[in-house]
Amino acid sequence: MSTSPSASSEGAQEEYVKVITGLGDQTFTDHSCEVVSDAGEGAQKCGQGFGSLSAKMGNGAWTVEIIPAEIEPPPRTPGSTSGVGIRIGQNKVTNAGDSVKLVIAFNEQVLLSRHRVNSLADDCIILIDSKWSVHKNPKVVAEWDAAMEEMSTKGYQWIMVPLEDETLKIVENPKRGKNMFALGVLCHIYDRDVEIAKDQIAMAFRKKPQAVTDANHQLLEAGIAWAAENLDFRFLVPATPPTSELVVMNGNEAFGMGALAAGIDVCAMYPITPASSLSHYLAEVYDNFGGVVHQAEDEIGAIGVALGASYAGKTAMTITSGPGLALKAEFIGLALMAEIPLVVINVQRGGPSTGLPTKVEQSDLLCVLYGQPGDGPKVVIAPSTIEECFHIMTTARQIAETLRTTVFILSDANLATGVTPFERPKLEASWMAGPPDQTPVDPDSRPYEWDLDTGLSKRFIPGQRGGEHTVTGLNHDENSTVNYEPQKNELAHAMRSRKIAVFGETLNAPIPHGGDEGDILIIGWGSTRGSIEEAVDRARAKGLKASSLHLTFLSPLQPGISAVCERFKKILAVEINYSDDPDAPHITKDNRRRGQLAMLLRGQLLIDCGSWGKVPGAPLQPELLLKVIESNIPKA
Amino acid sequence: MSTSPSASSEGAQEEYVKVITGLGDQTFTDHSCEVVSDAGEGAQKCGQGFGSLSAKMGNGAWTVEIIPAEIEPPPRTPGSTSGVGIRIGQNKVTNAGDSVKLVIAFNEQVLLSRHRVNSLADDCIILIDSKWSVHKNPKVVAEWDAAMEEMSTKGYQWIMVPLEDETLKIVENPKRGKNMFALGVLCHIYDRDVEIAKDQIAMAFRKKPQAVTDANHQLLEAGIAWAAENLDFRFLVPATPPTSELVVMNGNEAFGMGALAAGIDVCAMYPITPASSLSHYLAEVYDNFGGVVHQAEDEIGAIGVALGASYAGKTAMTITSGPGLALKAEFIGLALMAEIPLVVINVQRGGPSTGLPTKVEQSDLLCVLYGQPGDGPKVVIAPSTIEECFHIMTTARQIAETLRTTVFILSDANLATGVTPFERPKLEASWMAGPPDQTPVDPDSRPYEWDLDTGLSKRFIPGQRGGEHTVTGLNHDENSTVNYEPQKNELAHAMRSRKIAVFGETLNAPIPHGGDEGDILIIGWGSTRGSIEEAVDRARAKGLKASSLHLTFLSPLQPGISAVCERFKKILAVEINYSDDPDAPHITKDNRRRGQLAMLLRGQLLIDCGSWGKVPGAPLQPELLLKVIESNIPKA
Amino acid sequence: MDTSLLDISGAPDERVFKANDYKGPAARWCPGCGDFSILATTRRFLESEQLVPEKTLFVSGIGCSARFPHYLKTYGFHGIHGRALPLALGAKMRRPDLNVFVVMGDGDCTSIGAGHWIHGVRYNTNLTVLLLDNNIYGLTKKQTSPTTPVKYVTNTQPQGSYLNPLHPIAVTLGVANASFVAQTADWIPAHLLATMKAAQKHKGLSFIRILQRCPKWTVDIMDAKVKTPDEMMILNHENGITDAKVQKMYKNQMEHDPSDLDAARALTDMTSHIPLGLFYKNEDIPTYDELRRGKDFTTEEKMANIEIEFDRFAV
Amino acid sequence: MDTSLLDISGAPDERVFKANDYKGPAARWCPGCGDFSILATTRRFLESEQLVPEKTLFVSGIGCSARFPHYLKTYGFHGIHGRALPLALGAKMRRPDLNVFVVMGDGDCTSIGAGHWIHGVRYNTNLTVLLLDNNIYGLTKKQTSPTTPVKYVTNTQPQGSYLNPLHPIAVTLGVANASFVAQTADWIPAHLLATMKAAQKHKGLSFIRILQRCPKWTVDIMDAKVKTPDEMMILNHENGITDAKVQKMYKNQMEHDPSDLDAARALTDMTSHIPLGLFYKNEDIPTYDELRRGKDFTTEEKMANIEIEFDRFAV
Ligand SMILES: Cc1ncc(C[n+]2csc(CCOP(=O)(O)OP(=O)(O)O)c2C)c(N)n1
Ligand SMILES: Cc1ncc(C[n+]2csc(CCOP(=O)(O)OP(=O)(O)O)c2C)c(N)n1
Ligand code: SF4
Ligand code: SF4
Ligand SMILES: [Mg+2]
Ligand SMILES: [Mg+2]
Repeated sequence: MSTSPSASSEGAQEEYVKVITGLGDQTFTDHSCEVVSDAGEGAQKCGQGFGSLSAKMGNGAWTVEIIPAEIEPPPRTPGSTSGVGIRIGQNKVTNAGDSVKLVIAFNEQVLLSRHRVNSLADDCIILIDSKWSVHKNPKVVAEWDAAMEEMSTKGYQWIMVPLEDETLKIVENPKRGKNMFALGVLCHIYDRDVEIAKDQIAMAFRKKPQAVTDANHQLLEAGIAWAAENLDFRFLVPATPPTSELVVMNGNEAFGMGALAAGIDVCAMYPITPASSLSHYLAEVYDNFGGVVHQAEDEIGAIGVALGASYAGKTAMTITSGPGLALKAEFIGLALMAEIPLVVINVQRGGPSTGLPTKVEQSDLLCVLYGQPGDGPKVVIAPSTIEECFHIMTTARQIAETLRTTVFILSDANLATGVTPFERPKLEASWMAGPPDQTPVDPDSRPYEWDLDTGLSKRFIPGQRGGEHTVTGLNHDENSTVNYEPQKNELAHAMRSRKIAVFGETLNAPIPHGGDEGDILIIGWGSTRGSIEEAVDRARAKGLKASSLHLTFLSPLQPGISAVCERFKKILAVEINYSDDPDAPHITKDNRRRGQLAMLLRGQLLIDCGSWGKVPGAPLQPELLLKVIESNIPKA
Repeated sequence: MSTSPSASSEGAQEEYVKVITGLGDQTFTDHSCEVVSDAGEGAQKCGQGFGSLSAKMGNGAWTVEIIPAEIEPPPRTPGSTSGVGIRIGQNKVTNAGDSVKLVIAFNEQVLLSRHRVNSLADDCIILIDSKWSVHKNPKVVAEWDAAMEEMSTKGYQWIMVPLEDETLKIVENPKRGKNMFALGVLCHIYDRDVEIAKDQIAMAFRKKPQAVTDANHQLLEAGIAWAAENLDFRFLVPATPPTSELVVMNGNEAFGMGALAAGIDVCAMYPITPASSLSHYLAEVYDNFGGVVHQAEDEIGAIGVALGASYAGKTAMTITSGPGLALKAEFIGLALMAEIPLVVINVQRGGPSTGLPTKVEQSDLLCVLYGQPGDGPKVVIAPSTIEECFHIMTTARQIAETLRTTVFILSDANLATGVTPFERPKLEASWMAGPPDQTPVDPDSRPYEWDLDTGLSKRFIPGQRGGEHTVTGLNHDENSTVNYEPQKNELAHAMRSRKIAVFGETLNAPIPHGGDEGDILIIGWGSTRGSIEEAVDRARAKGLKASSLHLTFLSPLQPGISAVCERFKKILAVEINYSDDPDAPHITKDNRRRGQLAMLLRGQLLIDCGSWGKVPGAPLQPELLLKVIESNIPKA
Repeated sequence: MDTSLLDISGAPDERVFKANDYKGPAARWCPGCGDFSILATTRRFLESEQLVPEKTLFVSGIGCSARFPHYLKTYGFHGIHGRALPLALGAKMRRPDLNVFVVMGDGDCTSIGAGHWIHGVRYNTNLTVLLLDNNIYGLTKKQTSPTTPVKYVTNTQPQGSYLNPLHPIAVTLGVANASFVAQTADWIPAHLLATMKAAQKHKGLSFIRILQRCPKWTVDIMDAKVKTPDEMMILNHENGITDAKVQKMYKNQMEHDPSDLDAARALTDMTSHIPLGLFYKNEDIPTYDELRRGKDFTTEEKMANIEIEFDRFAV
Repeated sequence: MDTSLLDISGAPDERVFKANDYKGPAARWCPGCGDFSILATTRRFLESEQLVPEKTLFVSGIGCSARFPHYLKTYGFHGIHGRALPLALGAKMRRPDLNVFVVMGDGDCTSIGAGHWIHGVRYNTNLTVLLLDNNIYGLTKKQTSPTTPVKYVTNTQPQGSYLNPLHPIAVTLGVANASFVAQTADWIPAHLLATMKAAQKHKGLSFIRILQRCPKWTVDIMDAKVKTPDEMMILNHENGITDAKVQKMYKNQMEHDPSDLDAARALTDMTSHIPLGLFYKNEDIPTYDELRRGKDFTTEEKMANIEIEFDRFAV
């Protein structure tokens, strides 16, 4: 092991000897690592394979994609980094975890990019192909040295791996083989079941000639052999054999399958990262369900088609992200005014504007709540796990139809590209949308026959005899007749607001995680749940009186939040969106820009809610949050 | 005078006799009336003429348009109502006032529409053409009777006027003459200077043959004569001769002239009510200033052109309303991210969706603040008088350029179509935008060279030698180079937020109207200022300890609001937008939907701010607000 | 889709519909507005085709023209400005049993709605599209539209409109999959009716530009045309639109084969006359609603297929 | 406008620019991407025209193609998806001294940007528009674009794309005021360069569709064309685009008079060959930037004119 792997100081070749870390075999309840390569070198396949292999063995697992911003950027540049982070655990793993403890990097530039985004633990073990340090092109060597210099501030533990050299012994194109060698190395380190790994490889290449599978098996074994020979440590994460059947997928796939289970018939969309992959999944399978992915000319056309289909009685959704969400605002206003059911999935990404298209952020909450001119009460929900992404689709459809409203589902890149196993759902026929009501309309009833108490009404669907009327985005009365009078405008506004409030009454009060009272209550929403609860658990293990409250409903808010908050000394909303550093120059209590949930809770409930919000473009790390909790615990 | 002017019960002809109200001559400090007719009958000309005549005499005046929803709807229907409300005063008039005390209606259907929108005071004097009550078409008579029945719940005082009969004695087409007869009647009642009226008429028809002016003068005199003969009352509102030169215009014209004075060069727009008339004005005159009204293919194209022009160094604005605002969200995000100055005027209208296109509402505040995905700090200002509409344009341009940000100006139909005199501005050359900086760029400087303390930086404008760079909506560093790292994303977010906070520090604390402390503080924003302050004055005249605070800056908020609030027992935000009635079924403190300013003040300042918000589609009446104040004053 | 679910009952519909059965509340356009004539003709068309009111849907955007659905007793969707086509596509795509009509103004369709228009034509969904072209923004009070004649004075271009107008038919004919493109005028109801009937027979998107009088703002433009019938050139062909009355009424008639795309495009450059009739028709282009119809599945089948999906994702 | 204000100094610019002077940071497209070739040719073009870097502006939307401005050392505006044209129009309308180029992808221009495209062509602003058409959504990873061939498998239409592709040139030629419409290919840099030069000479909007290789997603589509030069048909005319090398290199050549709009439209229906060259040119159409240029006024003049306005509104 070298602590200063500078190519110019010593020949790298010598480093390919038995590495002495002195770590030996260690057992962990969970452990995180990364595999990173240039785009096109297959680190993603390696990492995903490692994750699902671990899941099959009965480990909890969470993998997260590392995606370059361009399609196939110049190799050996930080921006070219492609890969996967994998966290495996003895039990269920709910989030990507902290900075990783081990990384396999195909070159030093992709490694550097991980260093720069603070993804590597200070004592991270780095397995890296050292060929670059002795490359014949001096520019490469210089790049290596500069990178090592930059990374030397951390106490990383360096292990040189003959990744390309060994791979070339088996295949001709190292670009297509290094990833399997790396998988072998990981299999040794984490003591994985090699047979399962081989089966997986065979499965992946089942449509290719047998020779391909064979070569990959060989590479896997070469990796294992090299590691067994050269490494003096293993990280053991015991598996708990699963008690029930599991499925493993990412959040976008879970949304897609959830849409199938909810009987949603139309997904109208325009491509945008990170929402598109949901439509890719549906496009593959929708023919087996009579469904349609409609790729529209733009996001406005997409929501228009969804709304038209929904108006005509078919359940429809539109999916999008950041810039696409912006374009849908006008149609959302119409959907709300005309009270036509609609489900909108917004997979948030880094903003504002084009922002950080592939990165995690939770910055669209206020835009979704208030993004339409005029008053637009609606339902906004945020799944907090990949499993919830599946189940929430039925919930959303049913709410949209019952309340005749728009239901926004807020996800983000963390859920969309994270992969984790969860219990295989037991399908129920009742989840599916029924056919549109086509019975004749009662001659006395009216298209907006609001129940004055609840604001609810039953819509007429084209084809229903006697129900002929024209829906409109102008203010209208119970007959859907355009009306400009103050009383009718107040009434229609009140009815649209009331039904949301009434629906809120049916929700359960959220239950804090941790304890019912204490010193600090962290409030979160959406994809951060796993990280927040893990941080709270760690804090409690340290004796801190910390708890957390996770909100699935952002509009309406679940009842009882204030009551929970009253039992804590300090309330802190934690979100992956921007808030001013309270200690920054010029920032005061009164002018501070706070996180979006904090703003909502303060405004709606008048809770003195603190705000911790950051925009690193990465999931929330439990350890980081633990520090936040520690420093925010009120002094006794 | 008839209290039950039913056509079928008695011949209407008899009513054209001297009317006995017993009111005699009365003096008022201010008085409000309306003139309403079918679209196309010229009530608007009559009312506007009456208003400007009064202004010329030295009265304070405020006129407000009554506009039908269709272009030329079927006559004699409530939806056909076209006209003007006029309030004149001894002193400056700051708002349209309360329900009117006198109305001249050309038929009972247009009158009915004013009754339905609660525009008429309970004891309103109604001058109406009674020809419809004795019309040969029995359907018309029946309509008259039904209308009278509906209006009989109020104690209106009815006076029959032979409007059409008398007009036909002078001109052949009563549609084009009744309005001048009506103006004559008003001139008598309010004791107006007939010479000024005649001059005005001559001016208005100066491009027509002399015969037209003559006929209109005759009609005016006939109206005066009829009134002198038949009415036993006059309403005298003494005039205060103006001490300075005045101009009289509506808010959209004031914006247009303000844009000229600010040197704004481009107005890119897509037609939409009630913003369009601003561009109509500019289109008429812009050639004399080298400016361009660009009517784009849609609102997205419009803001794109404005942003492109601004990027290229010319000052540009885009103007819109409700649905058009929705479409601009994505480009606003880009403008904020790329830090390109931009001025956006949003003339609010009734929402959501197409809503009430011609009506007053203040429902876009939160949409403007939060309508873009991601985090988008910006400047939002709202003029509160028509005079401010003029001056705010220079302010907005300067802020936009200095801060490299988007400045939203929130107006509404009340300002846009209200007409009032104000002091003729004394132009200053410094208000005008300078030419774009075309000096070479210092080789060491960078396109986003943020001052780390203030977030401010100086932009490079195409044409500046050495300043070549590419602006982008992706996150970027100081060089405008695309950057995906957490630190740079945090930095750029912080800088965009900081500069707004820093700007906020330069603002003065708002000063309450009324007293510095007391029982209740009304907080308002935008066009309601005149009404709110008048209500506060009335409340104080009654001995109530009420004051008001009017906010011109909604983002950043002016400093010192909390300090003012602390000196009052109760804080109540008053807005023309929707809030749940707190006493409505299912509505609780925690789920209540509040007005938008209330939400903002609670969220930002954690002020326990009550909310009074209604959406009548009409300006706020001081008397109504007075009642609200009275019922909200905390019991001792 | 299980279309049987979409019928009220198995029994055949024995109702007979008169034009008045399609009548909604009184229209509120200006006196003399061409929209009245189009509305009246539409009712006659609905009667002649015996379209079932509850199976008929009119979708519109925003504008004077967009009020159209309110005045009919069918289902109606008065949407937002420029976006009628996506709404109509969404409805038709999944509800083949509905007769879907789209009513747009010239600003609505060719300005703010231009993207949806181009792509709507390309999708070639089975819709009948009526473009009510009065060469002006009516509802917002006289602003230039893309079809406003150059130099025409409007409120946004008071020095006279700057640009040559767009020819809606020329644009439509540039779009792949255009399948039925016709032009007619509100003041020739017989021709309008014949055109709507031909469109109803056509499988695919029928694009009908209707020259529409707006006595309020553009009285001079259309008035000239109304008063000089010799400006009109009636297009005839055995596969075109024919109405005996119209053929008698108008002096200028020419043969035009609607299968000839080049000739159709050339017609859009004609300046001597205004051609009325069928510019282009192509019956062989698949319609998007049929392309995307998909199979019907029962709930049980769907559930079984989801289980297959779960198996794919099984650990 | 006082254009003198826009000059750095009264002195003539004596700099000489080499292609490399326009070079920005290294481009980050996939190896073999046709955008590299277009970028390199653009630099040569800039050199050949000696366009002053700080007076040159490239505006783009979002997509692989939209990264173009980042890789040049001129001013650049990397905007939002589909909206490059309005930005460019805004810049050019008030800054006649700038050379403004617009770079769009096929999705960018013909799908989400379709409305701006139609109207951009109609405004006929003095811009050079490069449509980098790789028949696919590149940056978002292989979704169908309006120009994707029918049946081509993509991630959103894995059963094969459903619709016949839009022909960008056919659409453009349907729009009033189209004034310069050409087609070329990234792999024939000489032709591309000649086309850009011709566009630079043209006063008005030059619309150049560039067939662009995307080895990542549509390698088969363009590869076939690259490998079969006989599929190309070079359009020649004395008023067209000529490059001696290209004339020698390609077998198929035809005369086409770019003033003939009907013939140009008919060319877009050609299936036997892919025509490269100038489809249509019309020098007589006013440009929007000139139509809207307006007079220059000093601050004093403007203030005097405002006073006249105040007089109109005086009480
Ligand atoms: C997004 C949006 N922009 C603008 C408007 C305002 N607006 C209403 S109708 C209309 C255009 C009307 O012209 P046209 O489409 O030709 O219809 P017409 O009234 O002439 O029938 C406009 C711009 C709107 N309602 N929504
Ligand atoms: C409003 C909006 N919608 C969608 C996207 C996502 N998006 C980015 S590039 C792109 C299309 C890319 O295709 P094309 O325009 O053909 O350019 P190419 O990448 O092929 O050069 C899309 C849909 C976006 N950035 N903004
Ligand atoms: S403005 Fe024109 S189009 Fe609109 S209703 Fe009146 S006449 Fe018809
Ligand atoms: S995906 Fe295609 S267009 Fe994009 S950079 Fe790669 S090769 Fe070029
Ligand atoms: Mg029109
Ligand atoms: Mg492309």
